Amino acid sequence: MTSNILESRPVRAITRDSHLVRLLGMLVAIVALFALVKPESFLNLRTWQSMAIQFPEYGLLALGVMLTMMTAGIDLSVVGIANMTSIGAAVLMLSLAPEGASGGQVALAIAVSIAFALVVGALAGTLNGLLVAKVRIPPILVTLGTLELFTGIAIIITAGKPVSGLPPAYGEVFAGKLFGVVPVPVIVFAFAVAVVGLVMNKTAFGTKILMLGTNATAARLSGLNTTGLLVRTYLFSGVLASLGGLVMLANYNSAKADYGSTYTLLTVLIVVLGGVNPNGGSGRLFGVVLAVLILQVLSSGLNMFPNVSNFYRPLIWGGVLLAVMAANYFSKDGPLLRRFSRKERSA
Amino acid sequence: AGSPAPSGSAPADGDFTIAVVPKDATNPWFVRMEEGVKKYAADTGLNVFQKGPAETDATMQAQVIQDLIAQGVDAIAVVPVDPGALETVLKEAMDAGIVVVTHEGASQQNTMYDIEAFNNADYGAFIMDNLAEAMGGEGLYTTMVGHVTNASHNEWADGGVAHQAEAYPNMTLLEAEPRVESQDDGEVAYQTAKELLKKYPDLKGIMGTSSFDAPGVARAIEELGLKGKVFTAGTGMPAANKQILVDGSVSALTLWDPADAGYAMAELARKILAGEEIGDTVDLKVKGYEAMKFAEGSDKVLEGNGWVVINKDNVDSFGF
Amino acid sequence: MIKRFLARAVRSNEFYVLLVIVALGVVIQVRSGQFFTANNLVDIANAMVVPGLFAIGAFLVIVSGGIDVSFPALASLAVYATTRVLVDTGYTGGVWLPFLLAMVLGGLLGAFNGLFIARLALPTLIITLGTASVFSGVMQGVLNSVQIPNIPPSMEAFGTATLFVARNPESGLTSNMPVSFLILVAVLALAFVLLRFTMFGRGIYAIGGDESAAARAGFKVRRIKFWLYVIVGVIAAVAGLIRTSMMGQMHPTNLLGMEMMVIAAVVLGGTAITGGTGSLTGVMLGTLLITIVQNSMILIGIPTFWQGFSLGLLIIVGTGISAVQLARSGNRLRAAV
Amino acid sequence: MADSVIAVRGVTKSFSGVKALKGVDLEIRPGEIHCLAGENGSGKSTLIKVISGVYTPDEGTIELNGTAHSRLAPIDAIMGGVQVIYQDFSVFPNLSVMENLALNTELASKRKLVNWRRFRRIAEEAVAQIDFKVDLDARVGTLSVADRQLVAISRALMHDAKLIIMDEPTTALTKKEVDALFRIILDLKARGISILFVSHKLEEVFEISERFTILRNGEVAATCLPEELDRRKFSYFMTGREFEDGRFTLTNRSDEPVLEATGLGLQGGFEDVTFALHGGEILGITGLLGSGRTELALTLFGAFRADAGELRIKGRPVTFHGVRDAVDAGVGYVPEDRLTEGLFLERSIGDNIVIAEIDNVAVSAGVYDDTRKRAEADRWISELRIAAHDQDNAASTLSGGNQQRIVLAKWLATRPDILILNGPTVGVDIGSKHDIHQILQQLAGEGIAVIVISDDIPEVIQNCNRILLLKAGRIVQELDPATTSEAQLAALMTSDTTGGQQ
Ligand SMILES: Nc1ncnc2c1ncn2[C@@H]1O[C@H](COP(=O)(O)OP(=O)(O)OP(=O)(O)O)[C@@H](O)[C@H]1O
Ligand SMILES: Nc1ncnc2c1ncn2[C@@H]1O[C@H](COP(=O)(O)OP(=O)(O)OP(=O)(O)O)[C@@H](O)[C@H]1O
Ligand SMILES: [Mg+2]
Ligand SMILES: [Mg+2]
Repeated sequence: MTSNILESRPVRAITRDSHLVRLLGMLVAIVALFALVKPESFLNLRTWQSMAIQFPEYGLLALGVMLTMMTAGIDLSVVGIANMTSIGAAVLMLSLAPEGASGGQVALAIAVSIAFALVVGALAGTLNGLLVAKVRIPPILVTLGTLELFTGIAIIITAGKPVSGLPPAYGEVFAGKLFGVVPVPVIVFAFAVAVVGLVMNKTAFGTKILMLGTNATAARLSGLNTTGLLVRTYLFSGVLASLGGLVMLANYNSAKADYGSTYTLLTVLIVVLGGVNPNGGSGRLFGVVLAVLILQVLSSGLNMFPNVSNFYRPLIWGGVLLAVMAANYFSKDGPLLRRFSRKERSA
Repeated sequence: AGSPAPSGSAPADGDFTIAVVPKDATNPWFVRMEEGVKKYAADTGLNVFQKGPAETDATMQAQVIQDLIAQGVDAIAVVPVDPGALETVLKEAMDAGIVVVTHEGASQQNTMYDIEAFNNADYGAFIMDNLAEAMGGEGLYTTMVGHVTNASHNEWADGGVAHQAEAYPNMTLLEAEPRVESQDDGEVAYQTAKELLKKYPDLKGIMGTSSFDAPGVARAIEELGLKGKVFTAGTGMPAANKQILVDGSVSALTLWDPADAGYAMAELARKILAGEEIGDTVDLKVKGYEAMKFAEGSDKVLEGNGWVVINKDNVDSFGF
Repeated sequence: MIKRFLARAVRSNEFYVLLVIVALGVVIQVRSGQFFTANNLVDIANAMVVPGLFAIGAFLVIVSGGIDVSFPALASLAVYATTRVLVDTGYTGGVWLPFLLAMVLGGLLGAFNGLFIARLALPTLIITLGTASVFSGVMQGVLNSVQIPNIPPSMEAFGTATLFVARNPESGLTSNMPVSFLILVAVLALAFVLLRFTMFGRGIYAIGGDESAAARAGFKVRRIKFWLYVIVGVIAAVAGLIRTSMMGQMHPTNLLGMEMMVIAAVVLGGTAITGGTGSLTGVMLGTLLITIVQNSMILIGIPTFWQGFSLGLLIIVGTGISAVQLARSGNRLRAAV
Repeated sequence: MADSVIAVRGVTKSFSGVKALKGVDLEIRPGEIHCLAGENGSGKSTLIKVISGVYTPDEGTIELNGTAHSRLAPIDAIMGGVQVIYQDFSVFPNLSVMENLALNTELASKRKLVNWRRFRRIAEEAVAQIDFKVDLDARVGTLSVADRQLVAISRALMHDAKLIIMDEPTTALTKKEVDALFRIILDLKARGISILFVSHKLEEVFEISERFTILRNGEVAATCLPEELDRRKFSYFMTGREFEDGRFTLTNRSDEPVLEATGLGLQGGFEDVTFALHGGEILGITGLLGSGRTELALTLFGAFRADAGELRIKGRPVTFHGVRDAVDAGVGYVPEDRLTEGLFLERSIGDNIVIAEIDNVAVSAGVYDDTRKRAEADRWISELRIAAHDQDNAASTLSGGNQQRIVLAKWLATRPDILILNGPTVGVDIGSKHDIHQILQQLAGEGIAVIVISDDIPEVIQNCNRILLLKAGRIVQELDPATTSEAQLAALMTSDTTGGQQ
């Protein structure tokens, strides 16, 4: 039975990928380290809940960045989309369910606002996709521009002020805990991972975007609708970003134009640590999820040491990134060597 | 709900763990605050420490607090980057039995008490007084904030504008650009001021809020050859601004000593933990905070009178 | 002859960037009457010094086929350490020492980048993301960086040193052309000579064109990459030192976050993000355009709240125009396939 | 004076377990034209890299001008007069011709500074050696493949070369260009320069070579003179098997044409192209590089939109708005350059095979059936006898011939009515070439309409039932292979000099 599982295709795919094995080893090692050094705080349900509230925010954004990077692009605008959509949702929610609204009205307002946020996220992503695929502006420029654009729209709507005073029901549901134990954000994240995983592994779309990222000319000459694929990829990223925005909206019970401004580079860091090649065509969802977890455990672990300033955080993150990549590189049998061996200019 | 973690099971013996969470720490402001926090730890022998996010970012700050809750500290004293963003996490902290106090967070709902070194509107009014004095009480002016998303800066600026409307009828706010942004960056403050002064030749004053504003504006005034014609005022640390005060580019800056605020926050948290009553005129054992008063209509916001003016005469007397 | 030159110009990216700049200048002039004034132009030159230097460094890396996002962190660390040491020792000597120290440190940090990049055949974006984090982590964590209010007097003097003063006869406003502008010009000239007249420089282009072909041709690819990052580190440190000197204070985080805008400027100027092609002229035009936009929002009369939006729009429209034009004049097969 | 320029003795080289070379001996005499032959993956490129110092052999020695080395650095090889013209030519597409020509020389003389006047002088000297006319200021990326190769040759000649190694130099060249290249080779030989060259094209190999070394599975299968060889023996040494090349016979021609082009034209590509194609036919389209053949193929495949004329498929007029439309109409296209246009090298073999019809292995709503997908891929792997251990391996792990079969499988999987192949056997060894030809004939036998675009003259004559000759974008003649000899066709192709390069 167990041997069957171990030999099953997905498990084999993971164990064959030495980068994933290394990330997994790293995660286990740092969890073990913190558990040994600070058992009383680290092995505490509250710590894990706290982590489960935190990482879904940037984890969701990283999923979108991952998808775009697989097509040899990048999405720097995710934070802008998240803030713009969560502000839109918050404003809508407040106008549909002003204080004192009935329960039903509130429920409806919340549902409509969530749908609105997702649609706006999809539209924003579509704009990115069209600019990349149709106008053929390099993705890094497109999304840098739209990051400014979306953040700008968020500022215009709010005059830079937070939008708060949401119906408490929203936060109770989305920042609450299922059965009082499992934080809802992590459930949202797990749901998104499942959807992305399904799309990547079970649908033609997933295969196609990896193929597109590998060789755009061959993709076009194989009859793939490359424009449509790119647009849908950025659209997908936009929807995931708006989901991230909705989680932030719940976590902070407010929305603001500059929430999570440090997430932009963080998500890129996570995605490359997860083993996605910035030149497109390869990478695994599981690696990105592991990278998200590693960074979260590291940062929560560090917060348990009052004397270690948070300024060491980037140092440690950067160090981890360099160490993992160097380890991959020097283990010659690792498939990563080949993974990255394509010339950089083919970006 | 949860219980306040292992060490918090019987905190009444006075062995408290108090964490102070600033907005960030490169800003000399919070470095200075940490001095107060350390002094408090030394004075009382309690486990009091400062732990902030690596960058001024509301989400990062919330995460630091999340982790502190998980560790079961007894009290958290926060200088919120953005009060709105912290409501959820601070509520969680209080639900977990942790004492929460804030500083510069008058609008914070989920806090037991908020300490203000002063009233934000009053503080803004006071900066305006400084500016008006320099401008001779007349002329066109505008306001500069670190970010349009920064709540306190905007409150100060609003307070300043309101005060001007009342007290300085001969001054007018620049309608076309009533509020500009320095992005908490001295270089941007400088470039923005240059642009303003080019476009609006009648502009006579810029009211700064962030500690980067006035020095940057002063640089622009100096370069454009407008010294003595255009003025600025704002917040700033003495040592960082000694030169512009001495050479007269800026006549006066305002500040409160963040070390004192850090000390006061820790003391307030300890008092709550020890079960002491908090009421009007509570004494937080540091100058300017000896007789805190509730703000009008609030039973949460405690205001002191902790701001000071620095000018070229007293700039050397602070030691920071 | 002229026709050929024009035909060539119309196919170049630089031409469109120049058009956009001119158009923008006219708009600003119409809106504020202040664009084509001596002191405004000097102000723009002044604002361009630091981004311009960074852009030269970023350009060198992009031409070689890489992407460097670590230069602001590198510059911050090098200059912070320099300033800290000099201030703590009460240094009162000439400005050469701060420059020397910062450049040496910048070179060392660049060598750190270079070692990784020359040694590991990994995308440079990955490596420099890592080293950028390490650099800012070292500055903020290990060195415990704080704002340094007073810098050595010679740095301060250098920061305020003026080449000439431009005076607007109408408003009487004066703007100073900083001496550091000469450094931008000098670095630009050096970069030009390096790229055009040294085998090292041709090697950078060759590697960006085809790395394995470069190795086969006899270029010492690893060595070139290593020294390239050292040079870029030195240029970044110079830029950082200039910024600190001109501000008269050391703000450790002042430069962080500039990388994307600088890279945008380089690409806007027609440098292929995939490496191998691009010109310094384009880089300067791209930087100029972004600098003008960032420093003319008030002149145009864009309300504060609309500034981010406008900047984003401009990046998209600016890059869109050249992308569309290039596709139109470019290779047909490529456009079709 | 040594009687060999270079002598390789007992060289062994393995890559993580795979033995690429097993005790190989090779000797090249001054001024000889030596051909290195072998199937894809037999170790030719590896051997070349050992000689040029790129790889260090695990065992054995390399004797260069009489001195034995157990390891050779690239610079030693260059100093010893060994020059390699790689398959991709190793040129810099982003730099000018002048610079491409001069850089190596300048690097070899350890110059640190660039003197553009000297660059130009070196470049002029370089092109003068083979009388190569080219704009020295043009970017190499804009040159035709043949010109790029001439750049590489001119460059190699600059180094007092004693031995020039060419790895498949004729792959991307048309007949006329090959002839030009051979004239150059003979000229070099006359100057006492030895040539070692790799090719899969038999007729060329016999035309020019003076001695052969044939590799099979990393071992020398034979070293001999041309007199001792004929085609059959040659193929046998290479592949270890014997086969008969069968001529194509039309057996299953449909009554109605499946594809009709009337007055088809594309600005800058071709004009007034009219022909009809029936099911079961193999139509050859031949012409020199720049004759518009690739543009025509891409237009039939929807990648270009024709500016003039009409296209009918099964009698119905069609307008393709993109490749997808063409694929949906039953057209498949095997591109010219499989590496950059056909394959997804880093992706799995299975994905490469199913990509064009991936939407058809879907069960519902875009979710596809992995089992079906894998079965489909496995089916084609066995049908086309692709030597793949595991369809999960990357396509890059296969040799050229097998990679070409993957591209073919991709289109066969879509069950096309019309299959267009642009250079179907470029760079493919004779074993695989034979197999691919068999497959094409079999497909036609099943009623598929096949278009083979190729300038490999024996290939079109042997495999087509009709040949269209394309020159400067126009169809100038239709030929019947049964009544046309290879020599006739070759003469027709190159007869009009204006039909040359653009
Ligand atoms: N760098 C490498 N790593 C691992 N295996 C290699 C490497 N290079 C070659 N091989 C293996 O060595 C064998 C010989 O390869 P080589 O490239 O020399 O063949 P070739 O005769 O040049 O083929 P082709 O005709 O396709 O060019 C092949 O089995 C190949 O898989
Ligand atoms: N780095 C490598 N790792 C593993 N195998 C390799 C590597 N490089 C080349 N090979 C293998 O070497 C063999 C021949 O390689 P090569 O690139 O010379 O052939 P090709 O280009 O595929 O075919 P041809 O040259 O005939 O067109 C192939 O099987 C290829 O997969
Ligand atoms: Mg080979
Ligand atoms: Mg080969």
